[in-house]
Amino acid sequence: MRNSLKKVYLLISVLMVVMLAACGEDNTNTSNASENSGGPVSAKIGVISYMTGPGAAYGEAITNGFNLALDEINEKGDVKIELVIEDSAGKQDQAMTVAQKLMSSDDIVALLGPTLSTEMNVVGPEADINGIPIMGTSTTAAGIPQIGEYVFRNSIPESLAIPAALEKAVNKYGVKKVAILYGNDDLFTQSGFDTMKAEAEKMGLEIVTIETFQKGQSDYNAQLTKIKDLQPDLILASALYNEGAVIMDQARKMGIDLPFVGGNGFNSPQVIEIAGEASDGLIVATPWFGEKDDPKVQEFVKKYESAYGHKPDQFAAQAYDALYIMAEGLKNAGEADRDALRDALAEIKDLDGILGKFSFDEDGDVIMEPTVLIIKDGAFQQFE
Amino acid sequence: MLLEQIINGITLGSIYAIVALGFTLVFGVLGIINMAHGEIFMIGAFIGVLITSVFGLPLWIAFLAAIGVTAILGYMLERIALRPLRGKQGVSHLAPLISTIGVSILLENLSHHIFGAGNHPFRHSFAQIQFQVGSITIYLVQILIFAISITLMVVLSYWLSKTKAGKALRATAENLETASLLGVNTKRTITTTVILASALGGIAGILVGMAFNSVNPQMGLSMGLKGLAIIILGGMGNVKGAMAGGLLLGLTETMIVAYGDSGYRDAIAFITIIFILLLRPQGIFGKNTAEAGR
Amino acid sequence: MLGVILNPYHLQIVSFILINIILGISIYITLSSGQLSLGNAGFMGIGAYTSALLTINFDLPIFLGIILGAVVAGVFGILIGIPALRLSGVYLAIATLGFGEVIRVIFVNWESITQGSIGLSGIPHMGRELFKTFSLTGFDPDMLGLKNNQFIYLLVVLTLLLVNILLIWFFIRQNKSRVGRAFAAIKMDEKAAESMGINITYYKVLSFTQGAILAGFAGALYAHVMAYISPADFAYHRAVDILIFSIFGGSELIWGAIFGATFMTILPEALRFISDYRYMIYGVVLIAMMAFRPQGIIDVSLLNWFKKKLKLKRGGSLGIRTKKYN
Amino acid sequence: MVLELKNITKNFGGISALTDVSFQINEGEIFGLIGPNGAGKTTLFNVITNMFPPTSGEIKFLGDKISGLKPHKITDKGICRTFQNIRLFSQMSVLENVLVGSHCRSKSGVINSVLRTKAQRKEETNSLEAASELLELVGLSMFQDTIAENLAYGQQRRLEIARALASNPKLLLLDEPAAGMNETETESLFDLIKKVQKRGVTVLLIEHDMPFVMKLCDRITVLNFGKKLAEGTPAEIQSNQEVIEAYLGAEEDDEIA
Repeated sequence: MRNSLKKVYLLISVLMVVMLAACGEDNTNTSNASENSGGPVSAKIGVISYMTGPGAAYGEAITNGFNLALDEINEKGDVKIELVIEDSAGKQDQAMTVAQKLMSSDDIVALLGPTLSTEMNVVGPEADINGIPIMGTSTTAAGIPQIGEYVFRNSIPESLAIPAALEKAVNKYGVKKVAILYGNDDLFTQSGFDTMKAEAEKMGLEIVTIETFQKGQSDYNAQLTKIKDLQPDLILASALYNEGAVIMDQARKMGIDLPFVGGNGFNSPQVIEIAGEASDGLIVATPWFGEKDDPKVQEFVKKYESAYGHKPDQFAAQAYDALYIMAEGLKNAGEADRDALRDALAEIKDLDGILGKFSFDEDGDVIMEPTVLIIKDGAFQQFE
Repeated sequence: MLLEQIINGITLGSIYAIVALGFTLVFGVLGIINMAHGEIFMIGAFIGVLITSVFGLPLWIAFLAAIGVTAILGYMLERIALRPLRGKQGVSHLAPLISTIGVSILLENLSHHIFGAGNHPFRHSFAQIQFQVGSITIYLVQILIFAISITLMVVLSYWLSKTKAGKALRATAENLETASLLGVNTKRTITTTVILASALGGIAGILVGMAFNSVNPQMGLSMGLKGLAIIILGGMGNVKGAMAGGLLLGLTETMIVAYGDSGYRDAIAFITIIFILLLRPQGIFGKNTAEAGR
Repeated sequence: MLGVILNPYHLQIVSFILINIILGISIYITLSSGQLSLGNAGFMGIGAYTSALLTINFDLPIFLGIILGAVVAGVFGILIGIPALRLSGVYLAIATLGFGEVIRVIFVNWESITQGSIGLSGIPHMGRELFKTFSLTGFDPDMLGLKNNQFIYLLVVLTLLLVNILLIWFFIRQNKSRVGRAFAAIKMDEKAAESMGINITYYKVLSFTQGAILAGFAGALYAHVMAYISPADFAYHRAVDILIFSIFGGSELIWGAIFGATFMTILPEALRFISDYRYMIYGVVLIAMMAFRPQGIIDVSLLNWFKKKLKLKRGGSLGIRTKKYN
Repeated sequence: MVLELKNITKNFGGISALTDVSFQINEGEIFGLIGPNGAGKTTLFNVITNMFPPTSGEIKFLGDKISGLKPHKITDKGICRTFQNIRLFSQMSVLENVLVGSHCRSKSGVINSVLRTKAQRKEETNSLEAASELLELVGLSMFQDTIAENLAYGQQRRLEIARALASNPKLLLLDEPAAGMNETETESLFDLIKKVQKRGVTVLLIEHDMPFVMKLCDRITVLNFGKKLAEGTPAEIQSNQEVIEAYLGAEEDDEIA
């Protein structure tokens, strides 16, 4: 019985070969060059990044961070890493396509990226089912590491950042009433909003109103007028910095001088660039603070600036740390094997990086204490 | 709050109206829906940013430059995307629609490349001038926007009905062949129309930049779709209808936010499109003709 | 050997091509009766969400979910198609564009059901489910020298290929029949068609609904291939993508839509280095096509030229009817 | 009696295109409708086929009231027309045009068409045979695969007649079938219409070519300014003083149009 079934499958397979011969092309490298015992572990890691299109700036910062870390790690020589970088253009289907391309290559032991949480939602389950560790360095939406046991991230989720910022702001200003404003047609801001709302409710704050806006909108006056009229003590804004900066500008023009608390997407030096003085009073929590009095951080900033001509942002810093985490995992695993690497990654505890001490929790999510910052006099400063 | 929201609504509505005037002009004369109008508007806004923020030149130069550049774009649009299709055998009436969609995609992505995806601030001291009336802050820009939109409407109506060029335009709108038989230079008239409409888009762009301090490549799409909704609301090719429709949509959107759910703000325009087209194809202000909507 | 040839990356692209072909046909079939619908992204979304929600919440088998997704999209097609009869040309295009956007806004705002812009994740994956079924029979892809993900994507591609062949067969036969002639007659001259006894109401709604069903069907397939959908997947840009398939490939013949979808899916992959300019190229393509070849790359005369060549090769014994030109 | 028009009036806005027009057409007749330009002849065709519903009045076809029926239903009942400014399906082949004409005489839908059921195949064969026969009749057999718009003008007019005949009408409406034809073409058209009459089809035609009309028609109605001016045999019409005046009067200001 079993035997005849096998014959049938064989027949089918031959038919398939004929049918699909046209679209097939050999680029899977089956030789296991990576497993040379003795010397340091050497491995290939695939990177999926958002490098063309409207969010290309994110992908650029991320790959810069990787490349900087790569040189240092290979110089140190504990492990040898090679990066294979692919562009996803910020689109789910393209992220999926390049993920397939990378995963089907046997000597790639792990994936870094993709950039957006929407992309991770598609790529994550696929990586998990194929048993290849994948680590997001910028995916902050809820539920990412819960996709599967092969899915990790080192970017701090909104569920860590927002409560930290909100708590400090509430304590400092004695906030009782808050208004929430968020972009409801974007995964990033929507997910930030969910955290904000839950957190505000948990802290017993009165939410006077919840307002939304959409991509491409330039007029926020209607929402802001409504908020102004309801007289909250604080505005929680889950917005990307592009829209967020404009919102702050229009709010200040209207005479709203309340502090704003934003999520990860709002946290960018660009806010100051776009909104100028109006950005004063924005409070965000971030794992990354470039002014930190830590030789490691300052060295990274200096190196990054000399290599790329501008200061690193959190995306570059997170990517930089992520590759170090991968290197540590590879070193501990002792071989370039996907399963061994996964197990080694899950074990990582208190690894020192430029973002601080780093550990994974049981889901593969990050455990870390973020720094809370406020914009004052046109610059980010530590918020006390 | 109501008063403040009404001011917000009128400001937004006035901008919508100017955008819609451009749409309605092209439709009225050519019977074409210019899907690229929103993007021409966006380019106008970027020119404003470039002149004032980057080069630090005065506002009136920005206005002139925006009008100039968008007018040139309008000319190119007519030459490249519209004229080749006119009078060609076997070209469906959908061709200009598709071709202008092409222009809109091209312009949006081109400005992505040139200016980047981010928001560009429109910083100008003129935008800061404000008056305090009781608890309400009114910006000079808001008054200016309203005044400009009304002026443009009046001037356009007058120009269309009283001047020779305007009459030529209307004759062309009635019937291309007859107009050219009667000695109207239809080619020139059509080009003038597209240029004029594009320049209107440029003016609207710079006003949005001033009023909302936000200019980005994506703004054209949403504004274009709104403009479309307005001319359908106000009756295709109807100048006063475009004005009224613009103000109506601006006020409705603001009121939806003020007293309803801001999540459905954008849907208003699209629901309007569907309902008006299905129930009253000639628009709320349009005349009832047998062929309306056909 | 099979394991070397079947690269999941290529299989993935092929499966996108196959889904896009269905989308291309969906706009072609509506156009074949002279109606331009820009709302097919909306119908696609309806199909995708219907099937995804049914399979997630009620554990419906995938194939049933996909069929119901297409059916629900079809019902919306009728609901929109009937009143839309009063509109023609650009008015119809705009109304359907508005419809697509309204659908998207509803997906964004109806959070209790659709999760808003967070999107629906954990949609059963067509390939993985099929794989499970195969595993039950005691089959191991290793027997063919395949890895699991290769086999999963192979199953997806084969399923989609089968579906595509069936659909193309269906519409080619329909086109060559009384129904197809009625569509074509309406497209060329609505008044004359009516005078020849064609019930234009019925046939216009029929072709509009067929387009909606196909778009919904493609959407449902998309949901089960990606295993994740969000409202942004069904926005204006998707509508433009679908339009390009048909306009570029050729809107007169079903082969045009098929060629357009295939070409326009492979192009950005083949030219990854210019993917930054992808949409700019799309824009230029639309303008240039309208100006120089409004009927698209593949048209009747090109097809006939091919057929003639083929006929010559085979000694002209095939009874293919060619159209003469005077 | 095939067609009966009772007090047909049609207003466009405030302008009256047809006022109180009544006449009857008997079975097997060739009935002419003449009148100066703008007299409302084509409007009357549009009213009969209900492209424009009449403002008032009643139309009976074979004793049944047909006003208010959709145009395609009227074709189904057995009235089919041609157009003054030829409206062929220009991108279709000649044969396909005639096949479209037989649409309402066949009924296979999507399912039957796709599955090519026995009934559908039989229907297709019948339609094809009928179409070939009609092309034979109008003399276009050798052009059956030609794209319609590539036909010569006179051929296009004849194709329109074949297309209309494919719907198996009892009443055929011809709108200026001889317009733009040369003498030989007009002659063969004359024979064609006579043949059509022999098939038992009643013909109502609009025509400006007076000798043609007078020779061909059994009876004639004259319209002027939307009103019926006269009715009778060709001989009666030719000697009718009112008709002569109307034509002479119209001739002058009609020159440009």
